[in-house]
Amino acid sequence: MNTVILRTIAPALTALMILFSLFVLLRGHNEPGGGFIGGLIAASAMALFGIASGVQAVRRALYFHPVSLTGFGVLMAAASGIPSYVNKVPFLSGIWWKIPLGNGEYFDLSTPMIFDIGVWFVVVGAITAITLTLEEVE
Amino acid sequence: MEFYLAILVGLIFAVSTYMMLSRSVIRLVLGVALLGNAVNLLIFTVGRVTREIPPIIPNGFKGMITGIANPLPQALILTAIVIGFALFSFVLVLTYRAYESLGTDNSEEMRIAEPEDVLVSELTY
Amino acid sequence: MLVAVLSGFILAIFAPTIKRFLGYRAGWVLALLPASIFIYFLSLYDQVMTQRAVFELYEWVPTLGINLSFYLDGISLMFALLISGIGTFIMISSGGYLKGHVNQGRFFAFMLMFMASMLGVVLASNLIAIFFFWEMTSVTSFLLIGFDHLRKAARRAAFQALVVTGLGGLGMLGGFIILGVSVGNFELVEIMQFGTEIKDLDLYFVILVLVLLGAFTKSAQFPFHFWLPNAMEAPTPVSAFLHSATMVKAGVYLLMRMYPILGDTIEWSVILGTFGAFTLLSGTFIAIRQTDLKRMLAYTTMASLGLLVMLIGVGGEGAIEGAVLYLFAHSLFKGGLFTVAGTIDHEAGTRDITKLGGLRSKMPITFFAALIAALSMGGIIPLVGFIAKESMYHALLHGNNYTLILLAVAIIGNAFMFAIGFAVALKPMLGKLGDMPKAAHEAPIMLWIGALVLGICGLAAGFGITYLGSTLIHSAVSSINNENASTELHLWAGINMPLILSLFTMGLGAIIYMNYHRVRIFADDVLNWIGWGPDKGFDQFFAGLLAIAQWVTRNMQNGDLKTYMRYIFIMLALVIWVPMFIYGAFPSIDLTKLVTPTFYEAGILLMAVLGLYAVLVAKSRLTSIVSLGILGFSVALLFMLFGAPDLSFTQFMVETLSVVILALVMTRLKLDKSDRKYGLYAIISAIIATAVGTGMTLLLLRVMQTELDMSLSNYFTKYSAAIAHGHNIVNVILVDFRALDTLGEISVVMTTGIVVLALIRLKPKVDNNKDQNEDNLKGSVK
Amino acid sequence: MRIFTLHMVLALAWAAIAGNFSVLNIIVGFVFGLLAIWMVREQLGAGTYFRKSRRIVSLILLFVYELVHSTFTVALLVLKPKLDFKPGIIAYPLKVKSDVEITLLANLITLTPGTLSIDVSDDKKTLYVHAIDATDPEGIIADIADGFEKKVIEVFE
Amino acid sequence: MMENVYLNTATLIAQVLLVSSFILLTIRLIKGPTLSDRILCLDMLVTVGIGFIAIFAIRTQQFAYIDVAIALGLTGFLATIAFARYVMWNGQNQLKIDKKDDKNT
Amino acid sequence: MIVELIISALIICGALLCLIGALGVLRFQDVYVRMHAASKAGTLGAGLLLIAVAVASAELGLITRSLAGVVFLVLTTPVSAHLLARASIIAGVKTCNETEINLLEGKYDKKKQTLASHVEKPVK
Amino acid sequence: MADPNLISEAMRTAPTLLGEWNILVPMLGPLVVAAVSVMFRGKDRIQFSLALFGTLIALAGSVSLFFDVLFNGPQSLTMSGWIAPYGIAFTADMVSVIFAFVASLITLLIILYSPADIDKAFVKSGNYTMVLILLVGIHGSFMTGDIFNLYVWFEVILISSFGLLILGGEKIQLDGAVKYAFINLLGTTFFLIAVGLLYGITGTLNFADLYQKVADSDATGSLAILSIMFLFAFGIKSAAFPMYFWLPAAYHTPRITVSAIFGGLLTKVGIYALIRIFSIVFPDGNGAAFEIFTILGALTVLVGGLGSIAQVGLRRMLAYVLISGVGMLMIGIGINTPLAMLATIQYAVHSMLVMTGLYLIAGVIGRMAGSFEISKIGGIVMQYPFVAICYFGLALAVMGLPPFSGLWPKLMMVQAAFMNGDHWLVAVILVGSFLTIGGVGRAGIQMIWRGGDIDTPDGQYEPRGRRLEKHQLNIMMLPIVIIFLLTFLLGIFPEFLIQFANLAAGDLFNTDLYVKNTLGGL
Ligand code: NA
Ligand code: NA
Repeated sequence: MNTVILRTIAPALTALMILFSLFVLLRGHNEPGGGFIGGLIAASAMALFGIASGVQAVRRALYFHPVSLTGFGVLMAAASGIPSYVNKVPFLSGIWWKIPLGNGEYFDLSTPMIFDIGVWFVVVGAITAITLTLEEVE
Repeated sequence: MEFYLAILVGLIFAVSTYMMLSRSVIRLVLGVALLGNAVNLLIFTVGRVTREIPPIIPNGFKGMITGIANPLPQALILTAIVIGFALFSFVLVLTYRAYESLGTDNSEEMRIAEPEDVLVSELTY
Repeated sequence: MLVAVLSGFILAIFAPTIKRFLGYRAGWVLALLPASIFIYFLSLYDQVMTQRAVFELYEWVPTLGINLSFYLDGISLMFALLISGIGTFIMISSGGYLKGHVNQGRFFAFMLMFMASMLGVVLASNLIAIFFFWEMTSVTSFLLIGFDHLRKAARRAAFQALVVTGLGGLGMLGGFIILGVSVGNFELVEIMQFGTEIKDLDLYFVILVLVLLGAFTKSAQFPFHFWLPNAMEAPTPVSAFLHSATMVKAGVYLLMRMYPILGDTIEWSVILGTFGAFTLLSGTFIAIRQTDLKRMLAYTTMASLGLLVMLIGVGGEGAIEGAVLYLFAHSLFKGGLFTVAGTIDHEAGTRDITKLGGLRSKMPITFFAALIAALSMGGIIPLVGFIAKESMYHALLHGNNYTLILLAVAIIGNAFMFAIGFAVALKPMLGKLGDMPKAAHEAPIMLWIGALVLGICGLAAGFGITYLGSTLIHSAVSSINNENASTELHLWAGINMPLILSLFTMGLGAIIYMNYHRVRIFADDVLNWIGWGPDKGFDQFFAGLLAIAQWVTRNMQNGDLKTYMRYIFIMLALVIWVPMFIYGAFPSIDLTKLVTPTFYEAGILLMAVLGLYAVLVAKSRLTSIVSLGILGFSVALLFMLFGAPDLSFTQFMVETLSVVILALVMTRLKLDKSDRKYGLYAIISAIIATAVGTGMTLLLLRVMQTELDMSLSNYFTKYSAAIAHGHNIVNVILVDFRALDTLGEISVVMTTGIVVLALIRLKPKVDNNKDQNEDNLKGSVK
Repeated sequence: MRIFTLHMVLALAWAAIAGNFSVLNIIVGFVFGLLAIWMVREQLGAGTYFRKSRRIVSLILLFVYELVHSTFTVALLVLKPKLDFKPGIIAYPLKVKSDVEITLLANLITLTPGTLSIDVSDDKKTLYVHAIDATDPEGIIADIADGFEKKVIEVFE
Repeated sequence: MMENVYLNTATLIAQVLLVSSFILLTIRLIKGPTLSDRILCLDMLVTVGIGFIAIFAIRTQQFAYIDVAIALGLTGFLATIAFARYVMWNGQNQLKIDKKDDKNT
Repeated sequence: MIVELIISALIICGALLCLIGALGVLRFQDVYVRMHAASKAGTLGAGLLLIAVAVASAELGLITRSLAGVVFLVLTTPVSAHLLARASIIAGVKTCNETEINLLEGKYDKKKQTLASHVEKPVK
Repeated sequence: MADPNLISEAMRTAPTLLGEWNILVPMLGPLVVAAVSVMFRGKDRIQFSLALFGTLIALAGSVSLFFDVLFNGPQSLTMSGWIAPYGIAFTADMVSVIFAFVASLITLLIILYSPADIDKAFVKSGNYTMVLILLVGIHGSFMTGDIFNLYVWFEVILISSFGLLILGGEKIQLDGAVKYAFINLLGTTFFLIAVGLLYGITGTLNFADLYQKVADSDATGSLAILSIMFLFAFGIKSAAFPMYFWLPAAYHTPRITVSAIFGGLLTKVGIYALIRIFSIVFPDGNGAAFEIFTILGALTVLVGGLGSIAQVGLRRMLAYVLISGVGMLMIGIGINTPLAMLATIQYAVHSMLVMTGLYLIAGVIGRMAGSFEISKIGGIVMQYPFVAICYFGLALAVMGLPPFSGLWPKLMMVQAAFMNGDHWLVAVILVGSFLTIGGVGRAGIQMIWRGGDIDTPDGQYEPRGRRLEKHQLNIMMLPIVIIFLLTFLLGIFPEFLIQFANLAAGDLFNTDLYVKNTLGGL
């Protein structure tokens, strides 16, 4: 929508929402949140961005086609089941790694987390694809 | 509490059904949305409700805790909500395209796939 | 025997190729197969005579206890010989008759397959195998009748044949299965051992009717006869094969086969006798009205079949003997007559009996063949037809009052056939030269050889009847009766009652022949006066079926989504309410034990209800959408109140995004009419909606009366943090315990993305309004 | 901006030194950083940085005050038995130029007593404002011009 | 749940007030009369909802719910924007619209 | 103890403001006036409640998040009010009868989708 | 790390062998390929190769799983390392693998046919991806041992079928899709409701666990309602009377390959679910379910048969033939004897193959004649005798006439009905078969034998449609010929399939085996 006010404030809000979305995504394992909700928030951000600044701006900002992101997300989620194969456990079994950060601390990486991030990508990609496409219909 | 929720579920079902018996496809879409709510609430209710305590294990706690809400129906509903949303988006856009293409959202006027003359009128060989 | 049956099918595959190399002469080559099959069966002759039967068994469907078993006894041997023998000549004559036809190769293939199927029917000894080949004959005869497929009449005739024999086949299948299941075996040999047990079955009558349905449709018994004359649309060799030796006889064969199993009961005699007699009379009566040679023959075939059925119905050694003899005779003379008719048609260019005449001098050999055949058909000594007639009269005379009526029927029928037989054989030959499209002259050997040989066979059979009677006929009769028969046949049995009746028949026939024209006019008038027949009836039946089909389809599938939805929701209401009543599965609500909602819970419930009300009363769709927002909002709050933050979260987000998408879409729609509906429809909808809603509530309450087993949730709770390193159990379920659900779910979401994109982006370039279906044909390879 | 970046770097440096990247520690670092920059403000030319900060704080305080004030004004109107005010749409001539300023001003106006921004004209010279009591348009315009707009201009100058 | 009397009473009163607000807003939503009014109600409903969640979090000491409130604060606004967009569009294209049906146009 | 009192006060005030806002939305004459009630009372009310949470939860993460919530509210509410008001004007939603002046009347060009600036009349 | 004792009580400790992953391959393979093809959306060149690749993986997985199950009995793998019934189990028995194999094969054939039918624009819009996803959903449904997971796979199938249905965006498609979408959406929703309520009674979702819990439950009334609700929900999916409306409304509208996939696979998944649920969850019908099966099945057979007679369009007619076949399957499930289940499975396989073949050949015929309207089609036997032969064979198969595959299941069905004392069903099956002969036969006679259009005079043959290019015809005919040969072979050597179908039917009545495999001997 062509108003100065929305156009001006939307990028800030979008950025905030994306940030919040990532926050919700990453802490979902222990608190309310996770890939779905995070993805939905990010998708809302994209929708807002699209409404305020136009579809092309969003497309440029995303760089990848949103649908490709969904494909990537599904691939990522499915791939998170593959380490199970190596570990001789069933598909999608949770596997946790402690990645040393060098200062004695560890970053907890796990297949459920990768899975959840995949979910995030799928939700963001698909819903953004839908809203953007609807936005730009003649 | 389940009793009241069950009544609400029934009410949503009724309204949804009524909407889905409309001619307007848009109303059907709204009926679908309502139906989704009804089903989610139904599964939620059927998993028995507990007030206020979410199924989140307090920090540092690793064992069995009691008194929390039933997590499984929640997970199922979460899945169902997202699927429901996806399908809702689809039928909505479908309705839009049907409207755009057929010029109506009145299902009575949507007769292209099944026009009157699809039936054989006489025997031929 | 397996090879004998299968070789026909296999050769059929190569027939078109052979034809391509050899042209019409392929007929000679292909005839070698039936000929060698004939010889093969002749070689088994002694074995059959000595052992009474030859049996061969191959496992076919062991799981179901179905074998591909073959059983060669007197009756099947006789049929096998007739089929392969006559088949040989038909193959030859097809070579000539269809010379130059583009699809001759295909024709050969069909004929061979047909022959092989027929062999299968008569040789198979497993009920299911019989059925298999039986239906194969239906299919192949369908192909043959519709061979001249560019003519509408041929297509109709083929369809008729398929439908009628198909119907019969289905009935027969039912009968066979009931029979087989009842006795616990599908092997004919075994079933024959049961004796009267089968006739005592409760379902005996059902089995009988169903099996008879198969036999009667195939054997063109009234009222299923109509397909047979129409089948004359087929090329003449087909007619000859179908109507003389084979397909139509399959029904007779079946009756003979079933005689020891199902026969010799009151039901059997009455049904067969009545239908047979009626078919005989109506067949001759209709035949005499015809002017087309082939149609005349076809109706007499029907009459002959009636005669045979009648005789089998009467049963007993004598009648069966008569039936076997008549069958044998008929195969020979009818095959011959059809071939003659075909030859005349081929040479003179017409089959119209009113136009034909004086061909005797032009086609002497054909004339000779025709004459012998007609004599046999008329039952004139010394041809085999004569003996057959004597034999049947003898049997009918020595029965009861009922058989005496049938005797009278037989005499009248035979007299007519006498007249018609001569009309076919002599009318075109004698008198002055008719006004024919082509200048006829003697046909090539390929055309007349069959008729000639068959005629000579008939003659030979007459003279050799004593030998034949003690061997083949005896064996056949024995196997039909399932006991050793006392057959003793002689060409001349002295002057006795049957002979007198026979002479009476001939006299009557001669009178009819002399007044042929008058009788024909009379028959024509009568039938015109009746004005209705099974042939029309078939069309009427199908028209009726079509009307029902239209009615059902139109009412169920009226193209209106609203109707469909109504059906679905009525079903849903019934699905809940009916069993609830039947099982008394109503919830019992203890009002004292109800947990009172807190005021804020009550408030939010109230808000939800108000939202629903708003959705319902909203005049515009947009108001409905906004009101929907209230409901979604309330539900999200409810989730929160009852300990489901993730759900609440998701619900809020989804609600928002739904509204966004809805608004985006609504922006594109120019909805200009009120869609409110009033009156009866609204009331019906409201009733359905109420039924669904209350039903759901009651069901839900009922379900919640059971104690919920929490073991799954307890497990998740117990191990969520301890093993899966997650404190939010819901999330752990989603990404770990039940991650596969989520994987499926994101597949749904991903697909929705591409589907919606395709839906919006991919539009037809030219939106052709006229014939949408055509547009789907545009695809192409680039 | 340059100084703000420095400020962030200082805050992060503090966290790194402390070996603790918790939010609390970063905030502590931020406060200490502020102190450090203030010490060397002249060398850095950070005077405006502090002036601006002060102005921002001042704007926020004004806003909070106006919000509370406006809420009570509206509350009084709501609770008054008779709705006897005269609403209207007035045109506010904008002095601020940039989109950010306009947006900020418009939003502030919305949250303050009796006014609500409706739209900005395409030439960005007029802000149409709905006033709950439009009996004195000039007064409202003057209030805004002396209040929020002035402070907004100060912040962004 | 909570030992403090003041807080307990306060949350209780607050919940009554907020639920009353919900109902009042819902009534306005049903009454309309224009679509804009209804959208406004929905928007306000979301705002009150945020408050409701906040109180609920305090009352139950389940602060996890706060994230829901934040998300609502961020996205409730989006629904309003989308609706506003529709209303505006509808205003711009009221060519064929039957006014009897939809009062807001 | 004092903390609890503060929280209680915040809660009561916030809830009361929300109710007033809702009442305003119910009572006021037209959508534009209602917007005043919704945007001011609603925002402050919900904001106070979020602040109450910030006070009540001793955890830093929660405090920051609650305050972030307030900021989000303050950022978004005026924008949605502006958009809705603007849309209503364009859609032709009438102002109530009591309306004193309407300088927006006729300023929107629906075909070109532009909004003209207000030209001051010569000084009285 | 977590306490080892805890792990051993909650999780599976035995290492997962390589072969155990086999059960995943038919589902996971196409999913991964589909995800990749989504990432390369718009690159039409590689889409086909990816689809072929994905389908081949699924086929290979199905075949290998088939042998695995054949030699080693039912296979089960519980996902995420948990133990059933807590984790989601995939369990494959003979029923699953037979369905899976045929589904993979059919999809492969359709993919092979697709280049002749599908435009570049369609490919770019994700035609092949949707087919792959459909296959994912189908295999997921066949393998899963968890009822909620089944719901999820049903949704996967549903959304991809929506996509395939609307691809192209013609008016007729959109109209058909509206009806298809709403009714099918209701179908899955009712399924979900039933799942939810079933959980409310039993507290579990795993089939094997449900088997035990339902048997132990005393909530017979509620369970009876639920069993009928499942029947209703899957009845919608399978297009049973009186819930079939969506099928004739939509199946004639999309591209022919899509019709073929739908005709061959979609309704059969509903049937599979019915078989599964009524063999494991409600093995004794819990009330009147089996009677309802037979009644609805009978009505479906009749309505389908009548519908096929009344249609003027080839594809519409096939839709009704398909419905009639669904009725047969319902009857088979309703009779619920080992023989009936054997017949049902045999019929299902036959119907999957033949309906696919018929739709594919309808594509050839339609392209040739330029129309799907029977009255506008003619002279096929003169233009393309080979096509005519194939149609003829498939028509015979669908009519249940020898020497093609349709005969045997019909025969077994009649036998099963009779042995069960349902004499009226014998009549229905036979009448239904008769009606099909009437419909398919008459249509075939007109299309194949008649000279040209309906008004073409006797003996005059005027080819009306465009002549197909040779290589295009070859592409289209290859899958059809394969199906033709298969149905022919199954017609003369029925034992080949019957022995496996018999094992499958045995598995269905040997529920303990399934339960033991899934729950690991609990
Ligand atoms: Na989560
Ligand atoms: Na807001």
